[in-house]
Amino acid sequence: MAFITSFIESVLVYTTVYTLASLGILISGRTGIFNVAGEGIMLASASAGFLAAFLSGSWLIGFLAGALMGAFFGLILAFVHETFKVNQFILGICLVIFGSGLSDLLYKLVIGVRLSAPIAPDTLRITIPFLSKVPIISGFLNHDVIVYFMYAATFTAWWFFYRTKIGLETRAIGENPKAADVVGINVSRRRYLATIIGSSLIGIAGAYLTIAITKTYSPDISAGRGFMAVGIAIFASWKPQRAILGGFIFAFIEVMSFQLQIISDKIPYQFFLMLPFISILVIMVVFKKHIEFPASVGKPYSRE
Amino acid sequence: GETEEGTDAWAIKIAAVFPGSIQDADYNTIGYIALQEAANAEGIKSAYSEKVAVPDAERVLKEYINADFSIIFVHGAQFNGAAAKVAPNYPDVTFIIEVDAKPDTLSPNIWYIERNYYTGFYVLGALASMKTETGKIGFIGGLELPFIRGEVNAINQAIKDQNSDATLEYIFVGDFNDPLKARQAAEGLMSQGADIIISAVNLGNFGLYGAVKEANKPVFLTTTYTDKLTQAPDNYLSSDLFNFSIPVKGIVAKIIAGEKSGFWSMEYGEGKARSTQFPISNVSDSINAAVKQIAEDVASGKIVVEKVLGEVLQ
Amino acid sequence: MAADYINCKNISKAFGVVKALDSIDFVVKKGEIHGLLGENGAGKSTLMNILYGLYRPNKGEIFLDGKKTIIKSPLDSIKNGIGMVHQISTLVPEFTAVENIMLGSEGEKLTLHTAREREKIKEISEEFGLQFPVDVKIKELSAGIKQKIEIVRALYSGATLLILDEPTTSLVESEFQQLLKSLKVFVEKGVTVVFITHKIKEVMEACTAVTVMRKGKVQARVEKEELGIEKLVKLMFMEQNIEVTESALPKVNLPEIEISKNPVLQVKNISITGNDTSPGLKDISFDIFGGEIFGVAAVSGNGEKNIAECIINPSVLHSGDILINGESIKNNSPLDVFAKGVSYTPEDRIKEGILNEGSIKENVLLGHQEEERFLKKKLFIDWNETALAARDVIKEFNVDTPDEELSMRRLSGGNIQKAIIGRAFVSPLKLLVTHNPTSGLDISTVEFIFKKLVELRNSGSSVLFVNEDLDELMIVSDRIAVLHDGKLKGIFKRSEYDKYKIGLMMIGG
Amino acid sequence: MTQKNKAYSLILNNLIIYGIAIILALGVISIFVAILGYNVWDALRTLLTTSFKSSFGFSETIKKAIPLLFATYAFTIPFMIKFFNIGGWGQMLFGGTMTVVVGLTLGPLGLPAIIMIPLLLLVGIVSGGVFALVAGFLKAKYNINPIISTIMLNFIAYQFVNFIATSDAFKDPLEGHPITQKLSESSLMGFFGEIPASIIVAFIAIIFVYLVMKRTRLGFEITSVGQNLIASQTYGINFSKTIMVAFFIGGALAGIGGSLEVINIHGKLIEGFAKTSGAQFGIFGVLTSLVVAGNPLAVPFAAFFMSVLLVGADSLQRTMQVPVEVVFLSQAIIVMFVVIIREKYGKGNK
Ligand SMILES: Nc1ncnc2c1ncn2[C@@H]1O[C@H](COP(=O)(O)OP(=O)(O)OP(=O)(O)O)[C@@H](O)[C@H]1O
Ligand SMILES: Nc1ncnc2c1ncn2[C@@H]1O[C@H](COP(=O)(O)OP(=O)(O)OP(=O)(O)O)[C@@H](O)[C@H]1O
Ligand SMILES: [Mg+2]
Ligand SMILES: [Mg+2]
Repeated sequence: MAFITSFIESVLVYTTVYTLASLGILISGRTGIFNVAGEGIMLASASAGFLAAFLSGSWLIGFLAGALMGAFFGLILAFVHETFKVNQFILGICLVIFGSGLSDLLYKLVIGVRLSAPIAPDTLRITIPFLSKVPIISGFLNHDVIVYFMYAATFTAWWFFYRTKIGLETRAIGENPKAADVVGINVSRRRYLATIIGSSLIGIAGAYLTIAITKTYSPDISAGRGFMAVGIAIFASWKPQRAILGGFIFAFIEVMSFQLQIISDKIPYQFFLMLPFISILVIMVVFKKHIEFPASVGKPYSRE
Repeated sequence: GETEEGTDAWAIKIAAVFPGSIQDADYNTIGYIALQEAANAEGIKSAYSEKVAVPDAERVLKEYINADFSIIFVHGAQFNGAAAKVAPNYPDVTFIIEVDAKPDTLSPNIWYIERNYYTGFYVLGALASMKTETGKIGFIGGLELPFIRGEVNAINQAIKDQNSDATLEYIFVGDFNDPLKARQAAEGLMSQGADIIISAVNLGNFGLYGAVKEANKPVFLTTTYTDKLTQAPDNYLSSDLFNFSIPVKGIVAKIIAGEKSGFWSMEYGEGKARSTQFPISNVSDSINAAVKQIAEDVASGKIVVEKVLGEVLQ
Repeated sequence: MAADYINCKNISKAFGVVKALDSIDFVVKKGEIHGLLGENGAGKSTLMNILYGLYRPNKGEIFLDGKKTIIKSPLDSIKNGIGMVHQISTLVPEFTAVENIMLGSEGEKLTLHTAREREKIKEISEEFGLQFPVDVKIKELSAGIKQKIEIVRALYSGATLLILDEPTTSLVESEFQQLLKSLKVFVEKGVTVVFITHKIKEVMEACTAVTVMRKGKVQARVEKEELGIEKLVKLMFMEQNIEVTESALPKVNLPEIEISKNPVLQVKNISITGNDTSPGLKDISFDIFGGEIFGVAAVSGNGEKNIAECIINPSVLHSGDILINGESIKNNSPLDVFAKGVSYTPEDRIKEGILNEGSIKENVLLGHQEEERFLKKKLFIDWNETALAARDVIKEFNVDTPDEELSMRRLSGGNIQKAIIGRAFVSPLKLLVTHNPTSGLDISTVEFIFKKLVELRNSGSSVLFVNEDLDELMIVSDRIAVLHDGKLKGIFKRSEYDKYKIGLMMIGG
Repeated sequence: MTQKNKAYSLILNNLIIYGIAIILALGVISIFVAILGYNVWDALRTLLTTSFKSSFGFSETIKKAIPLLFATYAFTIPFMIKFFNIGGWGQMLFGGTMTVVVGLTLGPLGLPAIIMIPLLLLVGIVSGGVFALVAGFLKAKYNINPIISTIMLNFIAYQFVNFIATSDAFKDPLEGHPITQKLSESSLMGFFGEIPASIIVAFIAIIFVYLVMKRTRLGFEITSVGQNLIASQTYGINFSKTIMVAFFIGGALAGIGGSLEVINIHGKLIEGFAKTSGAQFGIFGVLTSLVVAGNPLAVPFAAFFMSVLLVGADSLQRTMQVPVEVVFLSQAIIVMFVVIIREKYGKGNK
């Protein structure tokens, strides 16, 4: 029991990273903006968030800085796309490269070369009376505040998209921007908002890497997880409730593959490291009927 | 600028090539410090390239050669192929490279630094077998490379020499620099009962601190290259320290004196190029003293640590 | 006389070098059902889109109810009581009718009162006589129903001026009659209507005033009492001489010719499984002979699409057999079928017919890519030969383009259709399968297409002419088969044509 | 206007567009470099002229341009059917790795170069192609978006490289990095002076891609499916076949790229071999392809230009000790300006 509880506890940490990042991607995707810059945003925010937290001594300021950095990237993406109708994909890849450069440069300018890494302040931990003691359940409820933020963000996104009119309208943009436009919805403004809000969630995921998980910055810390998040958003059919599921499944398999590596002696360890990626493909094959794309994702919209 | 450098072509200049970021507070940082110290000691000009990809190494080396750098410190064994390929064509340039075993023949313009990872890990292995309460020691490596195998074998030898019942579980995360994967691996080891983690990853270490701190029972860890006490003061034991300044400074002096080739084995012992960090944190005085004794015995040759790089012995 | 409700003054609009509107003055009076006529590309949609705020004019002013009004976006026009049903559906296919209609209106945004809205929508649709299923996803509904939903959406947001841009393109006669009734209700309830169509007959029946546009200019405004078919056609196509029938369609001469003894196409007891949008086909048999145009009449969504498609792609057959010149094509791929002298022009010319970004040349090759004539050493395409074929098509079919390198999307709808039909004639043709080839085209283009079909028939080949418009079918078909709910209800010879009887059969009567 | 005139005006238009974009981008980079306190003039000169100042700089540019060309094609060809192959990197890794596996396995047979080299290239083609085919197949059969499948396949390929490079059968036992033993002499391609012989293969590939995409029925079918899937199917083009072939060709080209890196540049498998300037060739390939809007004819030029930038940017770091990160920022900025200006003022090709 204790083993399962601590296993879940560990899985939830990575779930948080994947879920927040893929939520960020799917929120803008719901308005038709395919944000593939996740990797770059996570890196830049990991750096900016850490630096802010370290310099201010406040985890909260750190996460805010991460979110702001994300918002900045979202703003660039939305602005260049909406103004010049430049292909979203190419912008995303540019921003990946931009972010990976910016992250190290910021750190280099602020911290420089040191023999021991600076450390971020501790993040607020929240335990819930009683529930955080119950085996298994406590694996979900014995975490830092960002894990709870991730629950809240997922729920809010679901509520927003499926229980509010503005959410319905936002989904309409993703399916058919013209349909939204002709009923008087400001497509461009919604796309800006969604991209900026989404990107700041990705930014928080990036800051989570440094402020909460490693407590310090190291180059290339996201190591491709921003691209994984794109995969999870697709896997989730761009639905918040499935993004958290996808994040959890992927983190689960990732954590489990290390357990399996310890247990097994015969199989080369590289195959355990491949396991999460193979599993996602297999899961997608099995559930192929349930994978959908908002029709306008990736496409520019202009009236004339 | 590049062109201005043509005017002082006779001055000796040293360049270094680093695989990662010099701010990693780890392997690349100590390489960078070695470069600076060597250049300062001899009063020569220095330059470096960081984050050099393997396919770019040959080009970077040649560019430094074309810019009249006469000493090139190649920090990272992945570049040795490039250095070996370039070296014969530029007999006037001397290369400093890092290896884990002495090659059969020495190239006339290459200095070889032998890194000897295994000796230090013997001491860490002894420390771990004294400190563990669960009898389970975890080892986290990036990839299964010869020097990593040497480390695992040395730890196992130390456990045996201590007549300990402890067992060593080792795990590879596929990447020396991915903190999240290292953390997941540590969590895996801890859930199997490990209470000591011997880390042989680089940036991956940053994932370990959180893992041990958040463990629900006390877990301790050791690291490599630099002192990392501040990262996890309550869980940190010691580190297998490297001081590349000693060999690089020494070799650069010899090169300037005209010795263009040679083999430099990084010696183990207090104040030497390779050493164990003392005092060990979070252990009793008796363990501290016992481990210190072992370290001295290794340094003096009283304890012979076997160097087995080819495979992990069972 | 009623006051000017809309008054557009001196409106101009250019898209790049294309001058779509050139100093337009356009007036609609309160309570009118105002027809807007004009050939393809005359600028009708552009003008309406400006009124609706989707496009910004380069020049000109708009007065609503006598007040100068600036309309920057659809939001402005909706606020001013303008509603528009667009030429191309603007519903979200993944949403239900209720969800689509709810979108956009003012007020609370952080709640979703689906149940409340549903009731309101039902009320409005009853009031105006426009019923439809409210909780089915749009993508599962037919074009006619989507139309109704779009109209109700406009009314729901309080439109007092309703612009309908070619609403009848995919409606059959009976549906048009229904729409006509609704239009009358609208006017009674104080809604003014602008009605765009290519069918002059509909204008004659429905409209109380008509504006004719031509090449970006207003040709004339014609009041109800002066309306006449010949007059309208004349206004639309000044220098052309188009003869029209009393149902306001182009006149065609169908000479008596001898039809072949052996059937070109034999359809034997075929069945196709249905789906959301189609009932499929149930045990259908008929023969078509050389020298005849065989019409298929059906209300959209009764299996007519399957009839056209299964000949090109027989792999969809569930049972039965299809023979071309006596040979079974049951296991053939589309290219095999084409190789037997069959050609096809699909229902939706943009979605199914063309490579939008491709040149005319590339589009002409499509479907012929396996023919020896266009290949060198089986592997390479002979682009010179393709260019020759494309130039032939451009010449023969009057495609309005500088050359064959122009990309297809630059052509107007009518010219795209001409190119598609031209492509079907590139290689010797025994059977042309064509589905709604005239949809949305102006009379002059329709006349042209009819002539081509008749030429083909007169040369001894056959045409399978699947069409929604019964009037058109009756003009050019030698026989008409009626399809309802996937079943063949009857086949009429020319001498037996009876519009009422066939129409009734089409709706299952 | 005649055809020829049209072509000229198009080229002129493109030259002006790319010219303006690059000048603007250099302006932004200058501001950046100046803020960081470096000499702007030196930096710009280094960035743009390193490739042309010495035969060494030029050959290094070619050495980068070749793998980049193949990585770019790997993206470009599936992109013609409007699918994103993010897996160029993985396909390169897989192609290169399989080349080494076969090369080392057959090494002891002592086959002559005339057999070995074509054989190893074939291995690269087939293995890269098959690896990409997985994504094409998953799309055709299970409708799995290639973006997600190729991302996953990249991670898988990366582990596969490590597996081979550290496996007992192939590893170099003395290396402190995942590196295999050397391939036999007869498996290696030579150099013309400093220019790698793989340039011949690159030229063949350029001609091959041109012929296939512009002259063959297959190319026509691939473009058609990209322009309108439904119309293509209506007129007899088989979607499943086309997408699988397109992915296979893309992957095969990436595979050759990987193969050439191994048999012409490194002579063995080295972990990290398909990277440059800190990023994978795959990412740069995507970027390069999108810069020319997926036009296969423009790819060689774009790949060359990108390599000039990469080489120049690398030497910025070396000669002026400008942080390497500035290089990334510069690349992103240049590309962004190019696409913005092109989108705004480009004529398109028809
Ligand atoms: N139009 C709607 N109005 C109100 N609630 C809705 C509506 N559509 C969906 N929901 C609710 O929103 C949530 C998401 O619904 P949806 O069907 O899109 O996702 P899902 O159930 O995860 O997908 P799947 O059924 O394919 O697994 C569900 O709780 C559903 O009940
Ligand atoms: N978005 C656009 N971009 C460029 N040109 C356009 C655009 N919309 C319309 N045009 C051009 O403007 C002219 C008028 O087009 P419009 O759609 O208004 O004609 P229409 O009278 O509605 O024709 P139809 O009867 O075929 O619907 C045509 O030449 C058309 O090609
Ligand atoms: Mg559902
Ligand atoms: Mg129109």
